Amino acid sequence: MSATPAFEPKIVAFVCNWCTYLGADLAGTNRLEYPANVRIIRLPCTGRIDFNLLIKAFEMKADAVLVSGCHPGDCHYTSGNYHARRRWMLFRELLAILGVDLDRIHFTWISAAEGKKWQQVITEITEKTREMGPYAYLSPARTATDEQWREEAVS
Amino acid sequence: MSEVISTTDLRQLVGDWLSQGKRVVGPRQVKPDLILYEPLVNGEQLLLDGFVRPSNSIKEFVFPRHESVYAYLFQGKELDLVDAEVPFREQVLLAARPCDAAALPILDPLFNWDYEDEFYNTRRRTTTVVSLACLAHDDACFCTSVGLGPAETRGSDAILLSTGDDEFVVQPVNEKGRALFSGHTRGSAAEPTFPPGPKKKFKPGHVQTFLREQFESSFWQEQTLRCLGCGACAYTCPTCHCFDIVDEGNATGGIRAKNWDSCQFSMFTLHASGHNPRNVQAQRQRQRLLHKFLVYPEKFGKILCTGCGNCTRNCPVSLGVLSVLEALGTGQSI
Amino acid sequence: MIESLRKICRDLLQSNEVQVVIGYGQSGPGKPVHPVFVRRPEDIHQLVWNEHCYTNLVAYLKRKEVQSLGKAAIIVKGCDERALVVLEKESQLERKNLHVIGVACEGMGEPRLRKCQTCKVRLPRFANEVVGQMASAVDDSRPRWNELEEFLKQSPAERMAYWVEELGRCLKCYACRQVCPLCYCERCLVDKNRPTCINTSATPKGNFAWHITRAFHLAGRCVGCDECTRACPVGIDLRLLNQSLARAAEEQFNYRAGMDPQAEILLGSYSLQDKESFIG
Amino acid sequence: MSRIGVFTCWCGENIARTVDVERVAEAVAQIPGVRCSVHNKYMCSDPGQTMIREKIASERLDVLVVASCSPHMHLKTFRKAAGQAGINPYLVEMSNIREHCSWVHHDKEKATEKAIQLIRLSVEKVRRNRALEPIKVPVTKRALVIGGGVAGIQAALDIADTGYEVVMVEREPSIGGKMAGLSETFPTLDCSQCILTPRMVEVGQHSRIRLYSYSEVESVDGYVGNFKVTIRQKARYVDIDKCTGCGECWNCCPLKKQLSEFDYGMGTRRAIYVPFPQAVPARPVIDKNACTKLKKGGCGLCEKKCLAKAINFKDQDKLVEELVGAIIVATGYQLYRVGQDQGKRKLSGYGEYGYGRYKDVIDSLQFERLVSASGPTGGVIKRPSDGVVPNTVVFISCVGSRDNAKGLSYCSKICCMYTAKHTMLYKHKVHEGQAHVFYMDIRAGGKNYDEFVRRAIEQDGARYHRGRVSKITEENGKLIVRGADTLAAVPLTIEADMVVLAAAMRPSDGAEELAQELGVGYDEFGFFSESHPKLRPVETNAAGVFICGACHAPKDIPEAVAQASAVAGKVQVMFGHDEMTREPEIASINEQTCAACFACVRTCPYHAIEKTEIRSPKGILVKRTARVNSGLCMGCGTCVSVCPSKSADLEGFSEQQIYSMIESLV
Repeated sequence: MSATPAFEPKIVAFVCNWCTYLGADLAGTNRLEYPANVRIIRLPCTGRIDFNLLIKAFEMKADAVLVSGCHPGDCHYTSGNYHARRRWMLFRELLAILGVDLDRIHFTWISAAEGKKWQQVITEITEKTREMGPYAYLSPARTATDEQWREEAVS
Repeated sequence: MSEVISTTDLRQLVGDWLSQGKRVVGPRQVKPDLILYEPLVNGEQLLLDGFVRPSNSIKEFVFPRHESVYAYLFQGKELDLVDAEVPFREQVLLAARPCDAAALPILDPLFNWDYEDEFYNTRRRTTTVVSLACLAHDDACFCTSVGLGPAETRGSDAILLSTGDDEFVVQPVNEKGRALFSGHTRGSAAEPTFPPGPKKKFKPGHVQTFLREQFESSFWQEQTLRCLGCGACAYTCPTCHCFDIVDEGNATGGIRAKNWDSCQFSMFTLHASGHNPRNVQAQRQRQRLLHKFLVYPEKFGKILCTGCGNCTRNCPVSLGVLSVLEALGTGQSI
Repeated sequence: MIESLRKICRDLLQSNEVQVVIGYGQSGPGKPVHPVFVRRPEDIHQLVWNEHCYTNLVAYLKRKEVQSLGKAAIIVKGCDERALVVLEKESQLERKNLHVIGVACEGMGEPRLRKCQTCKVRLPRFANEVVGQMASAVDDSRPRWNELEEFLKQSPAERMAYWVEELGRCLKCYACRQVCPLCYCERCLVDKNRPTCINTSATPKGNFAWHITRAFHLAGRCVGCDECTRACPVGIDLRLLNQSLARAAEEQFNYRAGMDPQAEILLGSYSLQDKESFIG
Repeated sequence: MSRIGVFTCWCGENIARTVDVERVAEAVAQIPGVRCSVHNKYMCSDPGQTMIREKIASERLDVLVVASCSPHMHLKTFRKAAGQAGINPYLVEMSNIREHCSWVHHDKEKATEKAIQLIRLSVEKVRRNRALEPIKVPVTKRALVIGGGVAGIQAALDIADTGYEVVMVEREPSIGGKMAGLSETFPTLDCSQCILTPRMVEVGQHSRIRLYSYSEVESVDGYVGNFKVTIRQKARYVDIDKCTGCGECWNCCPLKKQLSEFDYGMGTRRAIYVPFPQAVPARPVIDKNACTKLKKGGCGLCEKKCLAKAINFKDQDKLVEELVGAIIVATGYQLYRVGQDQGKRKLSGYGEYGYGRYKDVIDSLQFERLVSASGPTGGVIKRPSDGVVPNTVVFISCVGSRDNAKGLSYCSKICCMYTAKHTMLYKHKVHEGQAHVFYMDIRAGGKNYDEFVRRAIEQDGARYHRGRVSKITEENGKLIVRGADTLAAVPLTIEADMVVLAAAMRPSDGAEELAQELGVGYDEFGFFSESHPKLRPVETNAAGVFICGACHAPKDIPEAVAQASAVAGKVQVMFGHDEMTREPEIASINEQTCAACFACVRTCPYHAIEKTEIRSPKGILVKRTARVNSGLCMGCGTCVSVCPSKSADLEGFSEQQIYSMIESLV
């Protein structure tokens, strides 16, 4: 590898198949440019997006996570997003008390018609995350018993 | 005539060791109501009196709760295996309770009988154990019942004995211990206070007979009903040493790690088929005692218990080895 | 009071209305109080009641060893009883197969436990019978979220540093899970591999994933008995995590787990009016 | 270990312009398990698909990733192609490197890097895909129609005329519903009965329609294609097979003063009666609460008069079972009972209008009967109190509608139109009379609707006052209507001879209970919920259950009929196959680890998860568990999220697949 490249945030987006994924498709169809930092994980419904997935994304060194689905009332499965909304509301409380940076985890509703919104959301998140720098989830690392924390040899 | 070190000097010495790059582990007041063996940042953190013993044991400094044994890396379609670095940092386990120190020679043969555990052995080699003779004991202590005592030196490289006057008689047990304190003690006529140990609460011989003969006894079910199946006893026990091997990683590679495990977990013996030979908690409790007092002694000649009482103190429902063994001795309900 | 408690239990055993009484026992004065399972009327003297009856005995209802003893009578404090309400909502117990003996409780521990200082359920509400009376009136006025609010005054980075330190001690002994009356999964998520959602290693990742999961699986369910915190051998203050979710449930959804048997379970229901100011 | 094939598409220049396809193919070839990584100008074209088939054979591939456009575009295409080459279609995944990559990024370096990562995600996912077979559900080609109003009739006839059997259940003694009682219909003023009764007769005589009148649905079991419906036939005390409908019985019945339900209390009937002359079936029923014989054991005159021996005083409710494949709910509406308790709903607004207290304050359906030529007054408008023809009639709209405080927040939609119609009908019959209308807004959207209202005002002289009525009192035989004209900003008091209230439309009594029995959602007012407001307007969340007419929301006759035909179309599509094929990407429960907390049962939007018990061969309860009904599951995966032990999982988006994807993001 040559010189250290500028920081490029890694953004993981968990999106529902019927609204936000199609919204992102529409952004493509309309050739709406946005930063290439986002990786979409397609799930059928926001109802399927479990909090454990978000934790895993941070463990895998995501710098920001986006969760997005159909607007209230639009859910393909009628109520998955309502269940998700309530879950996330509570989950954010837990993250807050743990001191997880809430600026690293975003929730939006983006419909299949909102290609423009997808573009804006991704651009904003990418820029904001780029400004904040890499996310060191679970840091500062404990030093007192350093040996216990010999983390994965791979980085 | 004995060699003594004052409390102040001992704390100073901790600072010296730290500045030499050694890791120093000793009892520390982590938060109100919680004393643990923890790595010390300075000598002042060392907690020397006013408590019976820390809630954890020193085993985790020679046998950590999580330890990578090797890493695997995908290089394209190839897989690279990378040996984990064997830890070699010098450490001093200071003011260890004799019941903690005594656990180490009990564990040594286990980590060397068929396969020499390089990680364990290296840590043992680079570790100096300085124990502190007990001045106090509580209802949970029973070192004397398993052949140990408050000033036991087995497993220690040196032992500190309080004179009750803010100083300690330093008694080296071997050259390693002598070297550690060499030049830091002074001669004194002070005599150490020898505390009495807890009174004997059972006879290991009786226990072994019972274990041999009463494998199917309803005793186990009766006495261990309240066990909720956590691992608090095993994880704070100086001698429990079971571990699990897990892989943790991602698409680029990962590690194979040794993690503590406990026979009290229902998953411990669960077969892939779904069958579980130890299907109820009583069988798991029986297993724990059987291993400590019969199987391990038969194999390695040593009881796998130092009477520290941690299992009783840390049990959410106050069920420890001692309560079961006492009941076994008296036939009374616990 | 203990005599009336023993009498009720003796009668229940004698009439064979129940086959086991799950209560508190003590091997002698000053010794730790621990759970006992009394199965014969003549053993009823084993039962005790004092301010050291910490254990939430409801946790035993999930254990098959205890289930196999037959129909049980269980002694509960007001706080413990809330767990029964949740379990019944979640189809984990049938009330007709359980005899509940409530005990009026002035609080546990000397000084009183944190949960007891703001307790509002000192008299069990749904028990088959309640033993004892309250000597003092319930003080409703004491704020329940002081510690939490105090903690939240710290910056996120300070909070994270605190938890890295606290959860760093976690041994993964799962005492928090095992004592919890509401952790009744037959196979805990942490014990599931393929895929491994939660690393089993006692590393920061593994410990955070575990404690986030444990707390969140109790969101809208935790009744605040604080048994997890009491059981932790390395003194992790899990109460804070539980409280943050309990407060959110109460403030956002006007919901307190185990208080109202009629209320719909918080997660698993929704309202069109749920707040979503955090969603862009 | 799978043998993975990755096929990267240029999409002409669409992808290749910003993604270095060749480099992508090379990089992807390095991923463990990838046996073949090739590219093609157009993967979806014939040559592209041929390439896929050839590589499957030559490289012995068993799973595939196609990196091209959105899966919404071509996943079906490639799954089909793979299927033709002998690979299970569900072992194919797509990477969207066009819409999500080449089209939205300009930096070729970054776009290429991203494309590689996106493909890596799919490779990790596809490795853990499982071969799935489409789920086949046998279909019973019979439909149940609940409700015999105009919507139910339309749906039943459409389906039956296609050649399928229909079971119709009607709660009242005759089908016809609300429409049968209307006088004329807007905006054409054609006679309601003239339109409807021939359709009713068709239903009654149709060889493929089995009509259960005076019956209700007791319970519903099963699932789409395979419902078992239990119907309660209420005791009618008349054997309708023996009865010839001659009328001897009701003509001889001495109990003449029973209030007629069909006339909404405006007229009377006997204790044995047909609700109205054109009833279908044209068979009488005995009112057990009125009949002397049934109450006290006397009389029995009708039995003696009946030559067909059709009267059976010992008749009892009967339960019958019917097997159907689809269920159509057309249970219609009822009016808000002004100032009175609405059953379960604690609404009793507008007591100040004196409905029920003053005989001459009536609701709109009662007015329909007064105007109807077949009504109790023979079509002469006579006010109920003294039979005098009213000279001034006040019509009040929005009684209960659009009122959060006292009534219901929604608009009942048809009242503006029928109120205009009422003023016209009144004017046509009472030429000197004056109609006044108090209204909030006039909503006359619809073909020829606004013209119709204008006609009422301009030609027939109805006076429209924009404003609410605050109180109605009775003084000296007149109804004093106090209101306001907000356009003129003056209080307004009208001395009326009769007042007609356009009461809000509400779902029929029992609609919520029926919705629960069917597992269909309903809103806060009790109206049935459609599956999707735009795309699935007549389907419900319960597969195989459809809705039409006013049980869904207030609507007029043309709309109800259109919806009914739409439902019939949906049912015909379903019945066009012997088996229904359902996507196999659905949820399942690991019954070994399920702790039976039933969080999934509570959250499943489709009621597709049920509580079950596992018993040993001897019948001993081993454990309880949740179980997915593959006939109902739609694959949203909400159950997976709420399952604490992850005993629930979703094919196609399994925990293993998703975690592998996340773990490949490093």
